[in-house]
Amino acid sequence: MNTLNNYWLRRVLSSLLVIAVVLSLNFFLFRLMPGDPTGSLLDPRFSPEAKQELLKSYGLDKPLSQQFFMYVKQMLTFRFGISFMSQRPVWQELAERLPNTLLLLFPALLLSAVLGTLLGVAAAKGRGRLTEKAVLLSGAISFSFPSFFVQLVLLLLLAHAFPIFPLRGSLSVPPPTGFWNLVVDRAWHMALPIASLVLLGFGSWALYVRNLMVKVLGEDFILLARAKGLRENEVLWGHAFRTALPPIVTIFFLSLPGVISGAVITETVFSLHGIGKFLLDSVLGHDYPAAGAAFYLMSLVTVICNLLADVVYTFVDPRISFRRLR
Amino acid sequence: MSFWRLDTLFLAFLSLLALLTPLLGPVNEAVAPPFCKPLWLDHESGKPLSLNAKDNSLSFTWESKPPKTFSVKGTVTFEDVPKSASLLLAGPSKTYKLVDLAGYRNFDVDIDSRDVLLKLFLGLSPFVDVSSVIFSERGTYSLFIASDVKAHLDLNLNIYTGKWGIFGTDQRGRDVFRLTLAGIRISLLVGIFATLIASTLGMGLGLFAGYLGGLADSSIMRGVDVLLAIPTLPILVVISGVWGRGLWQIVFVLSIFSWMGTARVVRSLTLSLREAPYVEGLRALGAPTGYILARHFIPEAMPLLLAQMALGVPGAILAEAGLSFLGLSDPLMPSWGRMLHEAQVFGAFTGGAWWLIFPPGLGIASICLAFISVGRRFEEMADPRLREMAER
Amino acid sequence: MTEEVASVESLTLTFDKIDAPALADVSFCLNEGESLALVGESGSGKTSLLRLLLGLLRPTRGKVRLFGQPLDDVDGEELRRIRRKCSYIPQDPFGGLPPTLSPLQAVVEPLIVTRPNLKYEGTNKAKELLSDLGIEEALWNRKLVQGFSGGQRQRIMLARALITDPKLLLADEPTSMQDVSTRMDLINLLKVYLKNGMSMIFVTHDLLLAKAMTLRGIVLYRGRMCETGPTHLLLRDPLHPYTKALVSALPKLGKPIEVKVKRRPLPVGFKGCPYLALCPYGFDRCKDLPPMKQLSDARSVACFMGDTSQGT
Amino acid sequence: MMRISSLSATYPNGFNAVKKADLKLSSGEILALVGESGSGKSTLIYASLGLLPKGSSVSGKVFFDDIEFFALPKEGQRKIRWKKVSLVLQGTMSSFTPVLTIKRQFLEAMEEHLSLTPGEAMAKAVELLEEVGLEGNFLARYPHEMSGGQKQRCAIAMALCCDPDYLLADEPTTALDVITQAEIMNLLKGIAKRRNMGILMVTHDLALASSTADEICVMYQGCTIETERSDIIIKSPKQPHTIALVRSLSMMEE
Amino acid sequence: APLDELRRPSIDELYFLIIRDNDAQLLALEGGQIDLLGDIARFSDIKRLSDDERVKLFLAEGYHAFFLGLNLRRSPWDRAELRQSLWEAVNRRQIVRDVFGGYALPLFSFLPPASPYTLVASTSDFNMKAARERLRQKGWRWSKRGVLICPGEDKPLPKMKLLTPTAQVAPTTAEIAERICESMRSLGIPIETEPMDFSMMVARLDRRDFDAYVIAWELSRDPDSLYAFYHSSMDVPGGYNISGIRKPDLDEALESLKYAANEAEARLAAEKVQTLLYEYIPQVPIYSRYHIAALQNEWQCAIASLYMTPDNTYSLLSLRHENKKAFYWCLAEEPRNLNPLSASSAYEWQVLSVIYESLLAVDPFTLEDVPWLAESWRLDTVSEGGKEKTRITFKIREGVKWQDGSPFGASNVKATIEFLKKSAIPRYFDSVKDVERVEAADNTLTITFSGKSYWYLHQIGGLPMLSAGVLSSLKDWRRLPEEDIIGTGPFSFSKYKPGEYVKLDKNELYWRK
Ligand SMILES: Nc1ncnc2c1ncn2[C@@H]1O[C@H](COP(=O)(O)OP(=O)(O)OP(=O)(O)O)[C@@H](O)[C@H]1O
Ligand SMILES: Nc1ncnc2c1ncn2[C@@H]1O[C@H](COP(=O)(O)OP(=O)(O)OP(=O)(O)O)[C@@H](O)[C@H]1O
Ligand SMILES: [Mg+2]
Ligand SMILES: [Mg+2]
Repeated sequence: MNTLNNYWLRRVLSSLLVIAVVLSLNFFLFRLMPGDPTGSLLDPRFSPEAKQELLKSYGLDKPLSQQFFMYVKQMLTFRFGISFMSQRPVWQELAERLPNTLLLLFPALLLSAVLGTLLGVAAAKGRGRLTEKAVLLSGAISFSFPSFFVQLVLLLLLAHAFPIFPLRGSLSVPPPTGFWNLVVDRAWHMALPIASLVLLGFGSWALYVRNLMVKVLGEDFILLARAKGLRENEVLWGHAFRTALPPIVTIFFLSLPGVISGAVITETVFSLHGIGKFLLDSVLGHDYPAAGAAFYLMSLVTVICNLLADVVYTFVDPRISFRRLR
Repeated sequence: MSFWRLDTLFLAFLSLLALLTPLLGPVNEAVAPPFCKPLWLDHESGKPLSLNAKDNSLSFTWESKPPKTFSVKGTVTFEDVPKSASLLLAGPSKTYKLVDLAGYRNFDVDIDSRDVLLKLFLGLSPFVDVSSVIFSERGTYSLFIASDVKAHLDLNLNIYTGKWGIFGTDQRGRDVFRLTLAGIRISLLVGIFATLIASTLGMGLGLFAGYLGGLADSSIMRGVDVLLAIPTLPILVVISGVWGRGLWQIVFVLSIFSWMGTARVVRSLTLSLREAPYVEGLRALGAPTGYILARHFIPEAMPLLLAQMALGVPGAILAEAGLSFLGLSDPLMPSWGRMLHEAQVFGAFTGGAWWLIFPPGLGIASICLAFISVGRRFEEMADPRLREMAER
Repeated sequence: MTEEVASVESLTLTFDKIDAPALADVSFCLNEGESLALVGESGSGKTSLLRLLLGLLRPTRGKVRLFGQPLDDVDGEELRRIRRKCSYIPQDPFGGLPPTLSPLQAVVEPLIVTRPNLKYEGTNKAKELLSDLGIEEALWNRKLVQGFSGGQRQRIMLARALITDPKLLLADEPTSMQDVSTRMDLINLLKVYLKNGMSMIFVTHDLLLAKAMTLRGIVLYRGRMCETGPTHLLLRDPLHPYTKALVSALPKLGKPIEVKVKRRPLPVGFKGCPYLALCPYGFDRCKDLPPMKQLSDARSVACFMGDTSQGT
Repeated sequence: MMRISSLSATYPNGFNAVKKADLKLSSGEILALVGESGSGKSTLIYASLGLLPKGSSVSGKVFFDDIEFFALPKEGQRKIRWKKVSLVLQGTMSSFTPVLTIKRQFLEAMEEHLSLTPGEAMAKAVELLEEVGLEGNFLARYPHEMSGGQKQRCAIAMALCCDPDYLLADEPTTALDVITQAEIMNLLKGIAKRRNMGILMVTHDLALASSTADEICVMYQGCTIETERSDIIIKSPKQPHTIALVRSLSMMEE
Repeated sequence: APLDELRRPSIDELYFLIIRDNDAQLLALEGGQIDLLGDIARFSDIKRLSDDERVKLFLAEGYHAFFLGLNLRRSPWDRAELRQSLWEAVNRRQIVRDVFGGYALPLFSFLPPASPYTLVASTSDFNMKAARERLRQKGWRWSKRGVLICPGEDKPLPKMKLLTPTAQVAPTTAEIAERICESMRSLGIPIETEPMDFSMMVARLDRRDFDAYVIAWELSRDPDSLYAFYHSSMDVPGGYNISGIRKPDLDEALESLKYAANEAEARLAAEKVQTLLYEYIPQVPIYSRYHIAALQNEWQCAIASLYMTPDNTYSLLSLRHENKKAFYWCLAEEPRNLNPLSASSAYEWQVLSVIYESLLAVDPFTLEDVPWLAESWRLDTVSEGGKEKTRITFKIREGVKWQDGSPFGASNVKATIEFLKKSAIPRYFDSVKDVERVEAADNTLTITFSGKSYWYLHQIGGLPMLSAGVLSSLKDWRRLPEEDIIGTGPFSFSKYKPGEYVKLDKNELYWRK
């Protein structure tokens, strides 16, 4: 018990270290990047004095060390300051975008994981049969197309040629009144982006789960489970899938932070107001406070996800021990 | 089970093409007007014409549907400064004044049916297609000068049907077919190398972390955490700013930022595998760690790894497309990802220019499919459980 | 002078979640050329003892020495060097073999690991061993995942252990799934090795087999040693009530087994003789832990019974 | 009565492990199946419950009472398993799902086949565990936290949990010490008599077989060559292979 | 004039729908989700829309100008003849046709074609032969590989880079950069593109660390860009004289342009400057894009001219629809910052310009000044303390109300100007820095400037008017609460749903009836 506690203690401490490293990396990387925030405000009528004025008003004329301390303080107190570009509190910017991104990515990730898993299990179950071939093929196809290709085609087809879904955004303009109408409207708007992400994403899950399952299904304990007269579903899910679960869970948690930054293209194509595009814009625009905060949050999410992956792993795999082998 | 199946043959064929593509010569040069359709697309439009008017006029017949564009280029020299002079194009029933030459002794003519100024000069809306107006009829057309002084002209009339080659041309007038061929090499190189490096790294570090445990584990995994947690985007921007955007930089960047997932997955596999009795038996034998990892863990992890690799190659090819999307790839390097991206940016999707989209799009997809299929066969070779009907 | 091959001293092992120790206060010493039988109740810590001996587990308390080296101090290459002199046969033939290898590969493997230069001869030797152990040639190249019977697997594991000519063999019920005649073959084979100076710790439930294979035996009960001595004596003249029960429970051809066990409830956290629960005798003194008593050179027993005979 | 008639089993690789085997197991009796290693005993058991790997071919008939097993639809076969016949696998060490607790693995079988409340099921599981000499708290353990013998006993307890009419046990006591083994054998015998359960037990221990089983069946290279009352077969084995078996055992005893 | 007939808008609700993706914009227009789409750049879109019955397309010359910039501080660009040859070596027409399908103007001037001050070049068009010939005559040679060798040197020109934004940010610019490089190479200049992140490129330019670059500007009606681009005082780090041209005669001409006392003087000076520029060619003009906008056909009475497509405030005042009262206008970027004091992007101003108004406006047909919040004005040059100063007197329109109901008057203008000057707000820094004094009496406003320049009129006349009440309660000019977005314009701010839309409502208090 003691060793376990120790392990988690060290694990949390080292996560903090990771955050610290990432924080400083973030800061210096941005300043390392050639260019400055006034670049995006270029206007021929600005005189050099006006430009200097601009830098000063952003506090960018101070020495780097001083800027660094300010930055660390901001990050640690979660008061991210004012965005250069929008002149609004960065918090506000993040807060208004986060729900959109989460509403897009969580269902998409979850659905593609669930769909992929279902298909993967079905393929493993129908080993050598048509189901397996179909799953393998569809999985491979799902994986093989560039995302904007698929998304644009979907948009053209289902929002333009056959206008079943809306073309853009996460809400009708003007938005409907009444809570339930809003919910329905939101769902209707998110359906196509989510569906496209699921289409693009389920393949890798299916292929992966199928491999794991095929292996597990060859083990002796599956034989016993069958001999126990358990329902085929129980054998498949309760035993085989349950045993294959640990790596699946790890992948799930690990893919969480990755998809956030990968959302840029989806957000652009479907005109969604989300974090992905915000990240890209603030980096390109040298919006230090905004980019810094966004990346800080992303790092936090990543670190937490990693930690969660480890925690959940120990839960789902009782065999695990972190002792050092000799 | 034979190794030479359709997928392998396909990949071998592609690799051969990739080796041969340098023979194509420069692919980045314009060969025809932009956005030409493939030649085989519609048979109704006539043949392109290229005529030279040496004397006063030029006659030709146009017997098919209107061409895509036409242009008149060259010089007109008058023996004296004309008071009234114009270049005319006469159709079967109507004559169009293309340009007013009055007041110039030498005139460089450069007219294109796309020019807005020409449309306005003809009294048309700037949004009509001049060539479809002028060539709306079939019959004899003539190009001539009407002036009060004698003129010498050296004019070239070119009529383009907007068709070229097997896959048409892109926005710069490059031959899409040749670009597609050249793209194979880049896509294959990037895909294969980036994945190889990333999976080797991920595999090695994941194995060591998982198997050794303790300090090795935590330090490697913290490294992974840092890499996972640093936003890749600014790093990509910085790297491309500092080192440039060549092929190998892309490979490097892609591999450096994609091995962590593999490492973690391999590590968790290792963690559960290392408790297996037979591994314990091997340790009891005093087997070197390297041996255990190489002989048992790698084969155990291989299916997983090959699956990841099979998915990784397509992933890298697609990521390269993504990097092109962010402008972080060499514009002179015609990869498929880049072609797709350019097509998208220049409106090929809404413009219905599917001949620009499908060659690279289906190319990527077919390469990816082939890789996945080959990867699966490798998996089966490495692990009999995936191959045989071992299931009860 | 015979050299000490392995020794343990007041070895104790407790697992994280479980109160009762898996091993408590076990000490013994094994000399070169000697073979030792470990018998005992199921769950009494035999497997754990073997794993401790190899340093695969770390003891909660106590010392393990292999070839004179205390295992606590060594690590890495040093540890592996020591381990290479040993062979270990895990108890589970179904999990104990690498699934993706063929029998031939699996048998050659230890040689590759310990003495890579012998690879070529290794294959021949492996073939020899496999055919000695009665694995047909047709099976040599089939992958293990593809189905082998339990007995076949056990024999492959044995071949795997023997191919390196170990100085010390730690065998965990290596013949439990063999039929009688194959078992005889295995015993004969092992005896050849023993004659050539191999030491062995042999975990078994088959007392007859223990007698046939080893000169000395240790009887374990609930993680504690209750009796040690020459195996033939243990079988002929058991002293500890548990050993007695074991011997009497031996199935004999044609005779029905008669075991009458009456369990006596013991209070939670009972610190005395662990066998009290089953002991047909049972004294008040047994509420204390009986110490290991040296009776003669080779024999000791942990029971107060000897004392009672002296009139308490 | 369970009856296997001319059962043949061929593995996907073409190996014919069981050849026209015949077997009869009466309720309330114990039948020991002996034979050299690799003779197809385990295969016979798997085959009779339709548990061979996909791609294997099985011919012949298996009757449980009057039910012909292979004639049943999948669902029917499933219902018979464990409820009517249960199984102890040979490799009990790796026959537990590694990530589930023993409790879960116990309960699911009972949930599937018996209509017990969870409380009753737990009580039954504890009772069975105690009968095989394990404490009730073993239910909370994971398979890897138990010794080989403990797992084996667990497997036996689990096989008994649905009160099956037939028990097919593949070397159920190999990892047990003789006392526990004797206890278990007594237990099984008792249950066989009391509940009129038929037990087919694969073993290598002729002595054990002769002392517990009513009948002994000898298998050789996939065929059942001899079936006889146990006392008779020990005294006067007929088939040469049986003779050799008995002889080697007596040799051991010396 | 049509401007006089403008009334209160018939549109009740004005939505700016935020759609960033080009394809999505097009589809939204076709699907009827937006009524007006401005700034259509891809000719495939134009072609597609021109076939569409439901929309009407408009085309206007704009203030867009695209230049190939050179670093005159470095060899070989310090040679005028090379730059002159470059002028002829770039085939602008071909670029315009291929990249824009004809929907752009080849640019032969240093001011945007729509600017009233533009002097059209007499310099010749694409002529590679002439370009080479000029160089040969000046002593240039070509190496065996066809690379140029400077007169007096024996080594061919070194490899150079042309800075360009990435294809991601500016696909057409990147494309054109490739083509320009090709032209330059065929002249014998060894150059390749170096695409980079836009702000990184600006930093390189600011540091003067470049050989050549391409850049697009959105210029203005006034020729003030000339001074910023070509005067030697602007050749400081971060200044806009990026090419680094320093010519005394040019400086002199530019100064007389900047400090011209009236329009006539300005016109003359501008002509002089451009003549000089045609000789020096500090940068090579390439093209100017037409503004192209699409409007749903059902909307009538759009105000559009040769200079303006209907995406302007005048149109919004006059647009009529049979039964619709809500108008949807596409916004191609997020208007991150709806604060007239710090907003900088064109997209932000797309919204703000219908909320805020200024003293003067520009006639869309003639590009002349027209009275707006000021009814009339007068520009004088006065002598004060021995210095020539400009004094502008505005007569402020009466009856104008702020959107919150309070009256607008000269004192509000004074407050605005003084606030801008006091706060040194970068965007308005240059416009108000010369203001010496502002006096407001009744509806007359007198502003005295420390210098003499005709352009003060436009600088002051273009300032957005801010309510004195809002200004007095403002703590930090960078942060303007949403409820303080109050102007005098035809529409008032109602709601901003980030990422989705900005909604404006008709201003019932608008001063037009
Ligand atoms: N999946 C399989 N595929 C092919 N052959 C197999 C498979 N499983 C077992 N065999 C072979 O079938 C034969 C019979 O195996 P089985 O397991 O029935 O033997 P057994 O009588 O139970 O032996 P033991 O006493 O050693 O367990 C063996 O020769 C074995 O190699
Ligand atoms: N990983 C573990 N976690 C907790 N308890 C364990 C673990 N491994 C073994 N034990 C317990 O330790 C005790 C000794 O186990 P061990 O495997 O050494 O027994 P054994 O003597 O080999 O028994 P058998 O003859 O049944 O194999 C048992 O009571 C077992 O339950
Ligand atoms: Mg054991
Ligand atoms: Mg068997």
